Amino acid sequence: MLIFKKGSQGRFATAQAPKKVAEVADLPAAMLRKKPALLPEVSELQAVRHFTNLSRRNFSIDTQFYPLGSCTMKYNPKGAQRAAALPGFINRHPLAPESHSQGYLACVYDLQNILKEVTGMAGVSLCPMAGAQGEFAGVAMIKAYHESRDDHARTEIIVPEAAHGTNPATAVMCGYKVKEIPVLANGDVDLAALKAAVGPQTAGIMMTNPSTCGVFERQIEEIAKTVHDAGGLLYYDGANLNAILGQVRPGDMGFDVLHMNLHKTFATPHGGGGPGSGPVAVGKRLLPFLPTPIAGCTEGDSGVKSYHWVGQDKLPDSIGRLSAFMGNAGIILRAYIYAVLLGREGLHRVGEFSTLNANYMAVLMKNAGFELAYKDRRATHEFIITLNKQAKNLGVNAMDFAKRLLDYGYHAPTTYFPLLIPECFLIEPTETESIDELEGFVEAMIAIQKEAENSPEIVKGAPVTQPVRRLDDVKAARELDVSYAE
Amino acid sequence: MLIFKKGSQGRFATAQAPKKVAEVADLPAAMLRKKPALLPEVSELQAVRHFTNLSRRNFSIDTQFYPLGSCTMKYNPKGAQRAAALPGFINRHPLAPESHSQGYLACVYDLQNILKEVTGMAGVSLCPMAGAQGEFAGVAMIKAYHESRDDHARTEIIVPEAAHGTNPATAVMCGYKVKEIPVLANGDVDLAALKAAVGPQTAGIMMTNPSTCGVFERQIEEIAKTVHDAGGLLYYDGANLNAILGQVRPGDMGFDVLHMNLHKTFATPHGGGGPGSGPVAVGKRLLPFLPTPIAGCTEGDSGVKSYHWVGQDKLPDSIGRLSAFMGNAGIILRAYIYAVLLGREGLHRVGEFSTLNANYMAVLMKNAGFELAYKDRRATHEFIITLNKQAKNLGVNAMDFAKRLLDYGYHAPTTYFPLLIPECFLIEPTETESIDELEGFVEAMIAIQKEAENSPEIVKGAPVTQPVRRLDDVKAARELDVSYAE
Amino acid sequence: MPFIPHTEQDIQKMLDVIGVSSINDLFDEIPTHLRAKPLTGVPDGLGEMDMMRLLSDRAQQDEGALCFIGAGAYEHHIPAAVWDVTMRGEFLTAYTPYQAEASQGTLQLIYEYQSMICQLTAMDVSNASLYDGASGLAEAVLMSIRANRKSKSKKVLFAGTVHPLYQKVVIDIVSNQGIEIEVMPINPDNLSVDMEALKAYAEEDFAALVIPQPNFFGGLESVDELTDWAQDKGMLVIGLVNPTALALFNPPGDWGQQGADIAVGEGQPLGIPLASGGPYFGFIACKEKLVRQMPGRIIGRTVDLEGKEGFTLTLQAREQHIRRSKATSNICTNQGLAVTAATIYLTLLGSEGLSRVAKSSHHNARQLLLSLSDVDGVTIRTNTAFFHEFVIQLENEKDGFAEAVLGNMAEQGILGGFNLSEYGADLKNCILVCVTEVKTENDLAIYKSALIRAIEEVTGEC
Amino acid sequence: MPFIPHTEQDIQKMLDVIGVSSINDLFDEIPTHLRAKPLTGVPDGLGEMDMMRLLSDRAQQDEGALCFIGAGAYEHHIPAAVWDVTMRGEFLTAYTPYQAEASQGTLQLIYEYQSMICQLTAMDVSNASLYDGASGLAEAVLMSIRANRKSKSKKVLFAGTVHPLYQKVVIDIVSNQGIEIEVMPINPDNLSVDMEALKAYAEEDFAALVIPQPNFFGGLESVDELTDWAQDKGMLVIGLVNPTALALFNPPGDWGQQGADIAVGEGQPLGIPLASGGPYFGFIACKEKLVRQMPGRIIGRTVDLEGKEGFTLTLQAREQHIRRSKATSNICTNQGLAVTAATIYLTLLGSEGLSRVAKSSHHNARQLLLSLSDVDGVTIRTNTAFFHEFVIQLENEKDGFAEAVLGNMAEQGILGGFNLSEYGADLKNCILVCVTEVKTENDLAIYKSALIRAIEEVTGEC
Ligand SMILES: Cc1ncc(COP(=O)(O)O)c(C=O)c1O
Ligand SMILES: Cc1ncc(COP(=O)(O)O)c(C=O)c1O
Repeated sequence: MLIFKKGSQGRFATAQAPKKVAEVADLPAAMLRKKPALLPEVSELQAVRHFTNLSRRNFSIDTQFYPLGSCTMKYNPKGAQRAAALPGFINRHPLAPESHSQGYLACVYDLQNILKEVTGMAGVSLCPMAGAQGEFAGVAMIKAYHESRDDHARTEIIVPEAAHGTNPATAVMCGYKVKEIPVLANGDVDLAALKAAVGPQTAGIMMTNPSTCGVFERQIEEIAKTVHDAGGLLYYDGANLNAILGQVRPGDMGFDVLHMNLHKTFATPHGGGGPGSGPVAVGKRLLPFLPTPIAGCTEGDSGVKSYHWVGQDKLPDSIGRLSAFMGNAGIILRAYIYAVLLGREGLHRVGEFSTLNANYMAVLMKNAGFELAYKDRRATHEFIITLNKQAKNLGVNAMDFAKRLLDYGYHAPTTYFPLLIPECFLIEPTETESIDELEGFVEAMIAIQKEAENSPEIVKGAPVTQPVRRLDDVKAARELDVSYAE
Repeated sequence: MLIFKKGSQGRFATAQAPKKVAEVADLPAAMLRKKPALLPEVSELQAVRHFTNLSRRNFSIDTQFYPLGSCTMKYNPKGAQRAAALPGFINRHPLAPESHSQGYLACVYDLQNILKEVTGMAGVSLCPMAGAQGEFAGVAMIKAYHESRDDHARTEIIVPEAAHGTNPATAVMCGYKVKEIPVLANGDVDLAALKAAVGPQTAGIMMTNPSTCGVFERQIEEIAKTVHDAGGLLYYDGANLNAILGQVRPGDMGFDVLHMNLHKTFATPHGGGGPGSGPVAVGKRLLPFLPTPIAGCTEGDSGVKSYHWVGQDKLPDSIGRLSAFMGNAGIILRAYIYAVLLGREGLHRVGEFSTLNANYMAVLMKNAGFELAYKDRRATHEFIITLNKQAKNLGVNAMDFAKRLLDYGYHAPTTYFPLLIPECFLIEPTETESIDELEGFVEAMIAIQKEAENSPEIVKGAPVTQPVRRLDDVKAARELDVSYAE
Repeated sequence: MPFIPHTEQDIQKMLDVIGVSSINDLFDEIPTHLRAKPLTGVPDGLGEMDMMRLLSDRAQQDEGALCFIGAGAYEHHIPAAVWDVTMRGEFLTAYTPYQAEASQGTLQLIYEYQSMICQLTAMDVSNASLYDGASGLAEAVLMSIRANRKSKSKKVLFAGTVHPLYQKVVIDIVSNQGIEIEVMPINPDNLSVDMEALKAYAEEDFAALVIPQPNFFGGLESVDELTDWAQDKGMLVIGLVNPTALALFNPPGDWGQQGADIAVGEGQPLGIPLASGGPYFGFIACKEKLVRQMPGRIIGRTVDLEGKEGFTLTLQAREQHIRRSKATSNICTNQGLAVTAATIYLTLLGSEGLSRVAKSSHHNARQLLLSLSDVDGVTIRTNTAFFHEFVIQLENEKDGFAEAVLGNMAEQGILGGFNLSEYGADLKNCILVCVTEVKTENDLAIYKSALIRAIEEVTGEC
Repeated sequence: MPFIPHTEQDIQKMLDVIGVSSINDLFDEIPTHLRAKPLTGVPDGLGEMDMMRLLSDRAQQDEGALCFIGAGAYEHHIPAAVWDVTMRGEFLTAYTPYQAEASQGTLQLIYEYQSMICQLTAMDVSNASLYDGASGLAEAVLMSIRANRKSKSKKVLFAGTVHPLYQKVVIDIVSNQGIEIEVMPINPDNLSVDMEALKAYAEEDFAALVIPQPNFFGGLESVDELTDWAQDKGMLVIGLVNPTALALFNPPGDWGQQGADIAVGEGQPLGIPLASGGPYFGFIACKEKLVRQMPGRIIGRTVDLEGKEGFTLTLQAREQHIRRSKATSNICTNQGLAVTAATIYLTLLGSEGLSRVAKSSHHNARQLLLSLSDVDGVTIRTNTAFFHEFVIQLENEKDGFAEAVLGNMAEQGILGGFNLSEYGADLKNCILVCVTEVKTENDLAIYKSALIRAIEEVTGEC
């Protein structure tokens, strides 16, 4: 039931608002609101009970295995949450003077350095507020770079067809045209097509490695050479960084700029759709263009460090500002704390164990008769299966399997992405899941396969254990109801 | 699945223990533990997921209406929780010097005064850690009082048969014999029986008013006179104080000593079985015997208050100490905060609205055909229905109704208590529940009644929506399994 | 291995099943010369206890000042229940609600949020959030260009009283698409839009006009007049609003004859802590007819196959994961958890509660303004109706005087406001001061005496 | 009305249905002259914001000292996850699990808790908790009297090294039933049980012997010898133990030939904050044969009618709500939430983790002990193996010298330990110092210099 229906106008059971109604007679009556907003009017108990019960209608990492490919649903250490909520952090005004910001600035500065090291890049800005904004910042820097060289002919960004939707959308937000290039059956980019595509109009290419196909792009050096030779730059979509943490660095692969999803690789919680944080890292060429503000540090004679903000005044070619203040500061803190907890050894292990888990699951799935999209390839931190045969032969498609998994207590993997693999699951277990969970998931898949063979209507009718059965999406779009009215 | 089964010996995935193993070679090897305790060995994610999911298998105030009679399951304001967890409170060592305890002591002192006012008594000690320990303290004071007067003949405590089990159990813990007296059909104590029962052997009587029958004991003054005339004292079990907050005070009714359940009347959460807090309040006669420590206050010349502990050194006749330190300090704080939030008007409203809610529900139930145990009486903050007819005629008893309520999303009321009413529900809605919840509950009862009439097996087979069906209590007791072993 | 549950036996078993002899072998498709060296630049990991010690030390450095800075981020009382419930694992650690049936909690909550935003702004449709107020304004600008079919302009007109940092963010974002922002002059007499200057734009074609309410200086604009003027000229009107103020002042949907077309703003005041600037969230709402130009996620109410009410992502054909390069925006992850908190905040306060917060904030701000009016060397620049911020000017005309005074106050433990000196010749040594309901009379008295002392001391030094 | 959801219409409707004209009428069975006057002694209610301000001010007064007091309450690192999960509404706001089917979360958790306590103590059965360690010891004493069928004695023998506040609590509780406690002397040379003195009790009949490990002074007792001695004499043995220490030292179930009969102790070190002394929890465990004498709740594992595993309150025939005056104790509400935290704490640490905490605490305590050994005017009294507390004596023999030194240290922001001067002639100006894993080397250095300074200053003053 909607909270509005639990409300009752005229109830005023709040202890949260000021007790007294303050005098505002000085304000011109004409400017005052006439009809009050119809907010719910409930007691604290009603509010708490309503939203507590709503929360119970969610799957989440804290309650379920959630192997959503490309999303890196790993465990978010509670200590990071606790430390980021310390009063000194939580109450700091974004425009507080540097004298009252040394603690926070130190964390920002340290994280910048950790991310530089991890990516093998020359500079980092933590400003972007999510992956997509990181992409925006990155492509805007590519654009600023070409323009700074008076190279105005570059109007095109190349994107492999398997790319995430934010990549082409971002290119357009930066004023570029998008050229998609095909991916080969083995998961690697079609190099010939790329070679044909590049030219003086090429501003750059956006890709991720491992790619969204769950395999490592083996021709990365040749791709880099091809694009660089054509005068373009290489953008690395860091959504898949988890796979290679401590194993191989984007900077070493030849990328010029990248974003990271701290809400993936650095274990900051996803919050049911954010907030995230999408820092950008750049090679030397793009350093002048980083978005601001950035944290800087000077060491005094006595070795005491003092931190300051670097704004556009000090970085005049910066692509500028992406948020009113300094991005998703609290998420940045949590990511820093995660890095502090893991340290060098721990970050290295992330790549190792996320890859181990994915490969183990992939082999188990294969042994159980499921079809891997790239059978001859090593899985990275994620892998793809296709349920094409099941869809064709049994009439039970990937969506059905996904919904049925919910009944088994597992969140479904990413479905129908990347678009080029029909009826696919993109499965990313992450390093924080135990072998028991991995095996449990595979067993559930096997059980569902049996159901699909013997009583497909069970699978097609799933889920049955959730708060609702399958929803009518068509009605949702046709009879648009996006706001409650009395 | 038990957490032990999720564990895996040899896993050491904790970030919570010290990173280094400290040297302890100085300790004699013979004293060191040989076989490590078999604790679960899991990662933080496994622990969080396990216990988060366990929590989801509970009913609670934050998720359900929970009209458990005698337990006062009202809303626990989150602000009290927040304030009680402030670092200054949470980190204060119980033996910290008074110089470093002024903040906490001020809260204790203020709460003592508020409770004095609310109960109409002369002195308060917050030491007892739950209702039962409050009873113990109270009866021990009665005993100390008689002994201080060299009145050693008083060996008996009188208890009405409807009393809570802790009352007789407490009397015995204080070295008394228990004499139960009957309750009349109208819910009042059998005064004649009381008069026959009292004598020089009477140390006192333990009762609550409103009684556990959910009615106000109208002869309270005569009871008081009877017991006092016989030389006994009156103990008030404050479990039902919620009913009369701001309406009538135990001190004014003639009680000499009482305990309060802060985890009931003062809205501190029940925590799945505690911690609670059971302060005692006394009239003048018993002041010297209060358990210690108590907070005291002196006002300096400048009007600055300074607080101190009053221990047995300053209160030599005190019955002494009930805990190593000072009771359930954090619960005391929460109760104080609750009193601060409600204030005079708010506390007054507690009695009013808890009574209004109970009477409304009682009438709705009666109108729906349910049988009230005391039809001719006003309900207090709780009331009793008996399902005796349903049990006899339909073979569906109070237990069945209780279990079926769970399927309807309501926690069951207290069942089979007080013992003198067959097949009873003791229903206490509390003041923080809305009319919608009350009506919803009654509707559920009506629906269950229909089921009981038409398809009783549904009710007898309930619950079906909970994590388990009805449990085998006999097996639990016969094949005792109270500790996991590998 | 902190956070990694694998035992030695697990690893061995897994390697055996995979058929490799070491974890390292799993990376055999990566050219060897590309394999990373140990990340020597990253320090050793710390246990949770040591981490807490390090972070506590750092947090403590930033603690304790009494803050009178607003300028886009406002300190309000946040009810304890807000974050207690928001931080429940099921809200905190869920992903974007792609699997609707397993995400009804988040989905229904966002639907309720959308409804509340529509109520507050008097608009028809809200999305599920944008990153923050400033980038949200950029999205509103882009949206207005797409949506205004009458105008061919790639230009948007801004009141000069829009927050300067917002202006910068919008320009930095939208100029990549060749969109231009034209900024109208400020009337220095009342720190509001110069209504006389409107005439200058009579002939030009703009896709939209952005009107802030309250404006950057805390003052109220003549929103009805501006709205009518702009809509008459075929512009869309974008109202940039403070959500707390919406409980007190006319909402954008009621501005002028027809109401603004888009309302956008910073959601932080609704239960989100200051927290160094984020995560906050941007809210955006519009008239029904513009819904297909809306960026970001929208949740719709529908039914399941048994006819039971349920909630789901809808109108996804606007979004990047479906439309890719043709999407209304590239936004994917938004600010879900902050929205969760705001929804609970609004529920706990209700309409009357929010209005008390607004009134109390205004009242307290006005008390401080009044009390400062007799301070030597201080001129009150705010002379119109205002919300909870106002402008004072230090009369000493030395360069950097305001900065020095603010520095002195900071040493006294008071963050005295936002220095406006950079933002226009007329604003030299001006300070934007904010007061909300959390400040007591005593706090205001402390402010006043700290300011007096700072002016004296800084004047003395010069 | 804060927290009360009734609207005027609701109230009217309810009164109408009930058939009265005002709420006041509902109290018509209360004699009018008894009706309470307004509670003038209670102040006006505060809104949450004002309440937080008041409480924050008060909390701040008690904040900030570096604490080296132990004496029964110990500062350990508490993993963030412990209370994050414990404070979930479903744990926090549930009642005692009377409706088993709707309380499986709490019930299973307590079963797991019982299992962990059995593991730590090497006992067979644990209950669901008692109030705290001291009152728990009183229950253990009462239990031993009931359980020891061989002995008719109503006397229990205590090692003199049992925490003096525990001794007091036990006496104050059990003497109401005419039970006596006899306290053995302490050997002043090693602050342990005087083994020579045992002979004096050869002829007397006691129901039980209480042995602390570590003892009040932090030292380790000869638990094997004491256990064998007592059991030979037909006593039951009650081990009073620190749960952290159990990861490091022999558990009571392994003491002597047959093991102790009952283990009891304060659970606070297992993830519970110091918090002014509570809520903590008492744990108690025993050999299987004593289970029917156990006080308080016990959870058992069973199956439901479909054979599925489930958990329920069991052996309730020991308890007050069934047996009333014949119950093993009057305890009803116990310390459920603290037990929840402890269970999560033990799960997060595991056996190796807990043992590291114990080792690190011991190690740090020993470092401080060693570093203080060269301080002028200080004698180290602890000379046996110890856990994480030790005793120093200030050589200045003035009355109240230790108190003055501790007061001086407190002014320096250091709570230097627990003053033992009251607890025996031999302990004049002795201080019990505690160090756990949370202290850094720097903290220890600060302690030392604060102590030196305090001794100097106080000596100077005298
Ligand atoms: C491959 C890839 N790129 C980019 C993004 C966009 O990141 P964000 O959602 O943080 O904007 C995602 C996230 O879903 C992704 O998986
Ligand atoms: C009437 C009555 N008396 C006493 C008690 C005992 O209180 P506690 O559980 O806090 O020990 C209760 C609680 O159940 C009760 O209902």
